[in-house]
Amino acid sequence: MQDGALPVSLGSYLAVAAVLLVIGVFGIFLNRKNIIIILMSIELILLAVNINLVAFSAALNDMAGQVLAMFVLTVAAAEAAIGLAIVVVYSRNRGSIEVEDVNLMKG
Amino acid sequence: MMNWAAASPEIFLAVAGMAILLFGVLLKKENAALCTMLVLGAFAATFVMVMQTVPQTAYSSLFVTDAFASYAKLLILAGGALTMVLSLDYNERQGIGRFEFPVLMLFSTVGMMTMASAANLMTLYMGLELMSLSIYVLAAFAREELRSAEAGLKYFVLSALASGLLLYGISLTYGFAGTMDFAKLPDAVTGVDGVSTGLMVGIAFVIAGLAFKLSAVPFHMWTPDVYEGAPTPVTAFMSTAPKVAPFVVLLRVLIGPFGHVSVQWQPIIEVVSIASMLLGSFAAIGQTNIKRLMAYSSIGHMGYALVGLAPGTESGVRGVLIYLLTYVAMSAGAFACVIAMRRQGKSVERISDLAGLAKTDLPLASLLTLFMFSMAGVPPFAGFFGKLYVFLAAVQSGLWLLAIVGILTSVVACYYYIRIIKVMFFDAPAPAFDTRSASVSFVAIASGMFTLLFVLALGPFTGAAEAAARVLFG
Amino acid sequence: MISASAFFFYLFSAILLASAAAVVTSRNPVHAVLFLILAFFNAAGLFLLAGAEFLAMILLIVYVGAVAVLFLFVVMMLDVDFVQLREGVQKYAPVGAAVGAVLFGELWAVVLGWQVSPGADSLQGSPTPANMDNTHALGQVLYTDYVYLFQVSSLILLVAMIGAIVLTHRRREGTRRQNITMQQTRSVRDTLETLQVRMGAGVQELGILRPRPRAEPAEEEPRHEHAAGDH
Amino acid sequence: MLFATAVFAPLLGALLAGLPGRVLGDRAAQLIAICFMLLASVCGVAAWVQHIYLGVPNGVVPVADWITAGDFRLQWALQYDTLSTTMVAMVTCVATLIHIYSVGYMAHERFTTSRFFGYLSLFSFSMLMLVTANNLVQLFFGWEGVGLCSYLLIGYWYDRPSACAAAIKAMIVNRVGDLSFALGIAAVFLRFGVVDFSTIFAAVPAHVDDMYHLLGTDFRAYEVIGVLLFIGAMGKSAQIFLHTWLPDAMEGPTPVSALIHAATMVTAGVFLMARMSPLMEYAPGALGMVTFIGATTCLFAATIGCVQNDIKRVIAYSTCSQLGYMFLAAGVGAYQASVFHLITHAFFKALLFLCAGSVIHAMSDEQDMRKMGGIWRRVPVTYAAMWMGSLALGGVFPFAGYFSKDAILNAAFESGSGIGLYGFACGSAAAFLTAFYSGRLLFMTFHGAPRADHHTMEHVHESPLTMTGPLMALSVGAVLAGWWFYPQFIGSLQQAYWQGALFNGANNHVLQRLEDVPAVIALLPSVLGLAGFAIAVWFYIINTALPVRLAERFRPVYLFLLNKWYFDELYDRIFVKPAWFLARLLWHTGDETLIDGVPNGLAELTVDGSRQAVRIQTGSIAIYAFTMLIGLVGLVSIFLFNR
Amino acid sequence: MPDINAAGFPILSLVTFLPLLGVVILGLLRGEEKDISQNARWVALWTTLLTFVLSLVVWTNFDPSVSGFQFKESSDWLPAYGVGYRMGVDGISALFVLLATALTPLCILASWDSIRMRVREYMMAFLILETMMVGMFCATDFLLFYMFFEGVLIPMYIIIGVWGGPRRVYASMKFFLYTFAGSVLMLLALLAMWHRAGTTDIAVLLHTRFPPEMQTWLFLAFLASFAVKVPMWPVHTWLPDAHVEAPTAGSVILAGVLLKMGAYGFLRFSVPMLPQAATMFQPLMFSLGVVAVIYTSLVALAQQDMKKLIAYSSVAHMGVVVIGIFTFNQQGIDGALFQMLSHGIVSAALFLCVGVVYDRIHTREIARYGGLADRMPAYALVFMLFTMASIGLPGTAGFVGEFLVLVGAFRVNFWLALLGSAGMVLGAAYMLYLYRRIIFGRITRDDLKAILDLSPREMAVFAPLVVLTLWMGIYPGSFTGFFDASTGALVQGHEQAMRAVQAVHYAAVIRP
Repeated sequence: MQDGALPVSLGSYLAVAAVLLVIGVFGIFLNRKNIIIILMSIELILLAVNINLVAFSAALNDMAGQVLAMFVLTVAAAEAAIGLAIVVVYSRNRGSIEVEDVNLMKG
Repeated sequence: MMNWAAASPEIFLAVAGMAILLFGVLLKKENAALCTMLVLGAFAATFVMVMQTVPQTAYSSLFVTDAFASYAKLLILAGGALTMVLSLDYNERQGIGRFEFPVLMLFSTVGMMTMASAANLMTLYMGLELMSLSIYVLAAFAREELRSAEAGLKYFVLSALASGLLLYGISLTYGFAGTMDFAKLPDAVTGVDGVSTGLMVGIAFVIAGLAFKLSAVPFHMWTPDVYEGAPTPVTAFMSTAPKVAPFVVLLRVLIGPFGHVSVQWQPIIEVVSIASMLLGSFAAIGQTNIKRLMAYSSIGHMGYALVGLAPGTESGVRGVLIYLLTYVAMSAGAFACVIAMRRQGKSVERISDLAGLAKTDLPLASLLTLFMFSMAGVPPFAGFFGKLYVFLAAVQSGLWLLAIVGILTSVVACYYYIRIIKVMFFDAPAPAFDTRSASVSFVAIASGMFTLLFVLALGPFTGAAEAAARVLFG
Repeated sequence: MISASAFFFYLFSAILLASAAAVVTSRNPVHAVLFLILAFFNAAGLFLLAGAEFLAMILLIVYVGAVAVLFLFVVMMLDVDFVQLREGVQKYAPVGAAVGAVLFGELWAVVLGWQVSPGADSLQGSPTPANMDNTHALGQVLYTDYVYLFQVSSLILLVAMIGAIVLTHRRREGTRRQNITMQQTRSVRDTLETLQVRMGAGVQELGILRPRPRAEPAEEEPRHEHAAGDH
Repeated sequence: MLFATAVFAPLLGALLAGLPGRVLGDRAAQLIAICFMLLASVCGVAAWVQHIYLGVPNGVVPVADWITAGDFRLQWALQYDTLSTTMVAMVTCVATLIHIYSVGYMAHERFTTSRFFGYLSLFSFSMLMLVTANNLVQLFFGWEGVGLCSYLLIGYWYDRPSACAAAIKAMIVNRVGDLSFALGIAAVFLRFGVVDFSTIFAAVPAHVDDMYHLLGTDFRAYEVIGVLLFIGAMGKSAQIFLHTWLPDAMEGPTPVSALIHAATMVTAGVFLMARMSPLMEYAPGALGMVTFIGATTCLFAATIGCVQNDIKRVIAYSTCSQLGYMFLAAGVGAYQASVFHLITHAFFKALLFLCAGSVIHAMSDEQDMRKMGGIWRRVPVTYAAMWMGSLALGGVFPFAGYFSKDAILNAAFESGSGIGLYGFACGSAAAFLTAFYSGRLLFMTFHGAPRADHHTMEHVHESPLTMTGPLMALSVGAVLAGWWFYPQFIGSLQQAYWQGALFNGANNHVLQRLEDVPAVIALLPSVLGLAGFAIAVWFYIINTALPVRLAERFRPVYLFLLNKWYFDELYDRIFVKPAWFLARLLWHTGDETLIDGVPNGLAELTVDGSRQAVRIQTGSIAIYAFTMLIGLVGLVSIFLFNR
Repeated sequence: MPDINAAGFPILSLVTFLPLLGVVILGLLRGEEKDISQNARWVALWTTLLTFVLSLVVWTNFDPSVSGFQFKESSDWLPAYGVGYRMGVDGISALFVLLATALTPLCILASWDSIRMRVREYMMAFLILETMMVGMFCATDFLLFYMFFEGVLIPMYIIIGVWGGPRRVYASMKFFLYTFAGSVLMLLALLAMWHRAGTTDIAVLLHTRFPPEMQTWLFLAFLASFAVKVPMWPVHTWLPDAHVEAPTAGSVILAGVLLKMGAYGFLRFSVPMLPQAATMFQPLMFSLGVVAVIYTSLVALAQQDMKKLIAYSSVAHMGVVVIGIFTFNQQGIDGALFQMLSHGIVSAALFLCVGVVYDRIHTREIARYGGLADRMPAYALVFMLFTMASIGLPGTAGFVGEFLVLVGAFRVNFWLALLGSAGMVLGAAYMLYLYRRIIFGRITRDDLKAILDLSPREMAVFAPLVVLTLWMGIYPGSFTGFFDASTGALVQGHEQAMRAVQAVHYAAVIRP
């Protein structure tokens, strides 16, 4: 199997993406500071996906991956916008965006 | 030549949505109710259009309209419409009556319909995102309220994580198969000896992403908090159509492209299903907030519906489709009753607020009783038949464990359902609720009639579900 | 000896991962945003290496230009007090690390043993056209085969727009605005009151100086009740 | 027709007198009941005469279908043969007399007596159904019917706790026997497939060697059936072990005692043995048991009778004892003698009870003999009647009891078996004791110095004619019945008389040998009777201090007898108390704690589980995300392991 | 195509659903609260009476010589799945239909004055209950049966919970959850049988042979459901609680009809459809039956509450029924059926008797009563009759069933018969003790001294029960004849099945 236009093996790309994904995931649940960092972690996850998609697209000689990556970018932007809007609303109400404070409802 | 006609209901709905948005913006006055009515009209028109669609594949096989998709879309539209009606009065009284609300619901519905018609993982993803993004906003719609904002935040963060996981799964699948087209995936899947690890992990991630939307255990954690915090019509909305769409997509994906590896994913579905049934029945018992209770209840219901998916048989899919149908009706009705819980201008949502409702408002109490019995699976109400069909499918495939756990948990769940009935009928009355509006009554009664009389129309509905299910099995 | 492109791959990757790690660990959110931007740049580099020029550019323009800046805006706007850091909740960290390690291990196994379905070559939906640059090729499928999804993505952006406005847009209290309709429909009766004044009576006894009941000003937005729930 | 009228007239009387009694009033109800009883007795006697003297043959009077269940079919039908007609005639006559007597006896009641007369008539009807049944189940119907009526009549004075207790005791002890009886019927059905007498009896010889497996051994089926039926009979006829209800039953009004203990209910067991004689004849083991129990009861009850102080209890124990004689006779195969004694006993025992009632009536409802005495002049008719009854009971020639008791003792002697001789010994001893306590009763009641208080003594008077009339009528029976019926029942005419209604096995020649007994044996009852009377005279007329001294000298024996061999206490210990203990234990520990504990505990467990289930729902986004991640890892792991 | 039945019209559906019409009418009532209540009573009474009269058509047109289902109706429901709306009665079920329709008007009458609160809803609940009960006995489709079987819970739950006594909440929850838990397992059995046979038509299922291991499981599932309903020891404790807390009429229906559903289920499903398993579990069923008889009789003896006592006696009587059913011979089964019918009448009447005094004094504590015979002779008489019927006095309804069961049991085993009939003695003990404490004795309390005897309305309630009790005791042929053919067929079918099994077994033994 050929790795298309990739400069290194497909596996390397995937490995980078996997590490990035794990970092992003860690960022979400180990973060105790503020919510915006969590939003950034989500961006990292989506970036990992995009790296995957681009790598596969190149490896498979198929445009679909890149198309999807583009849509993902679009969606990520939209998500960031809405996410930040929600954070703003929340901070207006709560006066804080600390992660540990987001626990009004439980049980 | 591009075949636009295939997506005409979606296109129509989206265009209508934008038109209504424009209308709302330009018309300066308080016009939420008017916009809502317009959106409902658009739904009705779309409903008719969906009924008239012919089975076809369009947009370079990204999009398919078949009986399965139509069934799901009709259900989605119905669920969306019912909850939309619920928002009419509630938003007004709660001071969040803004025209963006119905429009967002509309776009969310477009997303769901897209999911229902997805013939490609990309379509699935885009539909899912359109649906979710609208719901994030809706959940935080009562922006002055901390709980609503918190609900929006939680839902957003976790949902975004789930989308990320789903997307990662899609990318792995794509990387393995070279395609995201449902029609072509089976060729890739069957082409290898054994099953590729990458594909397996991909499927697992996809299932996880969709299970989040279904609020199936262990991806359910957001559900109670978000259900509680979001404005009640949004909660109602979340518990109806946005459960249907991911579910039908899950059915389509697992039965269609990954039908050949059903042996692989079956244990996952079983585990998720059992865990959901257990949690849904046990966790709800200690709840005091009715919206939280409904959240756990819907977790449990998704568990039951998954029982029908586990066997991966036509009979199972039919069962799921019927289950979803009855679930939407019961859920909409139950939330209509919750919305009617309003005392001295304030919305109340503790179970104890229902005390003695049978004395102060017998019709409402009767309707809620009906929904509770139905959810508990007591015949002859609609909920019973949903369970009947999925358990039948499980039994037919010899999945006794699922059937037994399902049966036993439904007894446990029954406890908290009839506890609500007990509160309404046997306890000393609390002060009466405010007069409820006609719209809420309408939804409650319509759902009630459906739940009550479903038994009479069992044949036609089963037929429709069967026709829809048959599509997936070619 | 590795090729230049491979060298850049490793370089970009290393910086990418390092800055990603910095994003999630930095105490100062502003730093985090800046690290995020760095990560995006390097990811764009990786895209370039893989031949996805258009995506790389988009990533820079959209992400760095818009999204990251948006983050920065919000961080600044909310004026987060970032010094304070609560401890004590890190008890989940070991478990988290363990679970993360398992996940990572699994992914690693997948990645290392990666295989592509033998039929994958024949299954491509839109094979990369030869002799065509990346942007061109992307455009060619994006507006034909994927037009439906393209439209859906536009809807997504629309929703994001509506959402952001709905959630954050608010009219400031205390700012007065002209309401022309109100001014024009205002009638004499709303403003003037004619009274029969008894001879010799003081204004106080007549009660003329009582404060006038103010007509509800129409321009005022109806107050929202904080009503939901019982908390 | 006559026969059916005789049976059903009392039912009609019961319904008409009992149900609308309050509306009708006392007199009317009494009149109705008595009229119907008279009608019944006339018809009953007429039917008997028809059968015996006019030669109307045996037959069955069908009434209606009853139960059908698969091959189990039976009818309401009346058996028309010597045994049933004799019994009907006796029952109707005695019952009529008691009805009449009751008018006087119950004259001073607090309530209307319509209820009482309704019960009496209903009782008569039940007894008639019992004796005329043509199948075992119908017999059981009558059997239970008399049980019910005895319950109602014993508890007639329902505001007395002792009466209520006695009524319940009677019913329950009887039920123990009934249970066995019902099992016996089931066993009969299992063996023969039918329960009506004629078919059973026809089929008896065919199944002689059938076995029934029980308790790990094979028994002959007839023995099992016989024993089961006999246990039923024991209950109804108050034989030892199931006799405890009888003395307590004296709580009822005296006419009731007469009806229950004399003529009817208690003899049902004897009747059952006689009725089943064709089957019993093939169950020698069961017959041995009958003999043994009968003989034992006979002596046992007599010993107790000697020391009791309540006038009615003395008579009650004597009844017990006399029933023992009857079973003794049945046990040795002399069914005819058994029935003969049944009939004579009916007359003299009814007489004795009615006399006792008359005395009680005279003594202002005093029943303790120690508070009587010296009244014989004031109540001459009663006194005379009591003498006749006592002599008959004591078996003194030529009173009725002599003939029948003599026959029984002879039969026991002649049976030739060891158990028969045991019976003879017990019977002889009992005959002596019988005479003794009869005399004791007479002398304590009527003779000596008055021991009642002045006030009571002033009111002592002879009873009205409605009471003394029946006394006189019964006296005639007590004197003449034995002499009159002797030839027909057991003497030379017996085969012509019974016309096959009673069955003696091919080897059973007991009746033929009755005349062959040595003269010593034949005279024994009279001798013993006279001796008993003599000692009674000595104890209670001549040397009245002697009994007291004896009682003190042999105090344990005296107490043992006075306390009725401690049967009540024993049963209380081994049945009643444990049952109550068990009842409470099962209720509180069994039901409330253990059985209810499981669902309640499960409910608690569920609620606990619920609390545990939501503990992870802390509201923290991090935890939620973490859970999702664990879930994801789990799913992936499942996939990988499942591959 | 709908079958033409003997009545010429769909009589069973009519009888089943006529009460629902009454519910609709009740729902339409308008006016003052007081008028609504009064009208509701009359509407309910007339509806139930009409239903009863209609059900008499079933009685008169029934052909007792035929063993199969009669008055069959069927129409498509889910034709592709072998599920249909199928109604029909045979000898086993026909009388229960009548029992249900006969008891309901009596319940309405019995609640005439005692229910003052929310009369309309009460009547609605009762009418719905009637539909469910009748439907359950008429259904010849398993799914339909199950729906009615479960549906009964709903109105009963409400009746106990709303109009019940002080501990009504506990009792109603216990009632619901206990029975629901039992019956969902039957749902599993239903699914399994449906899957196996491809239909839920009971007539077909009756002739479907299920493999032995499957039978075992199915039997256990059925047992879980029916044992709770019967109720059998040790799952009986919901019954005393439910009875004590339920309003009088609720207890009447509970004892009169609901308890029969479990035993009916045994007769309809467990025995004929699962002959091998039924035979295998015979000893277990006997043991439980015997334990029920002795255990609950003893417990009844110690009760301080009238209704609880009678409730426990019901458990004991139903123990006899279970023994009878599992004797697999015609006497036993006929006896069980008869016992069910008679218990339906007698225990219903006993609960009504309790209701009479409860309405007057408002307590069920036995110790509060005594000496009622003085003031209430008619009541005492009626109570006596039913007491005697309850302890199985010949000539009353109670005897025939108990005796036939005894005969049937004796054919199986001596000890079974002996222990199973221990109720004859123990039953007499607790019932007479109860009677003594309530009716006999001296009146001491002032409120009792002023107590009134039966009113004409109460007489009207009791009269039919008295007549039935005596009728069933004196001329039981008119009832046994009704179901004799059906039980005969049932027994024969069972014997054939067991013979076939044995033949196979012997063949298997001989071959190697």
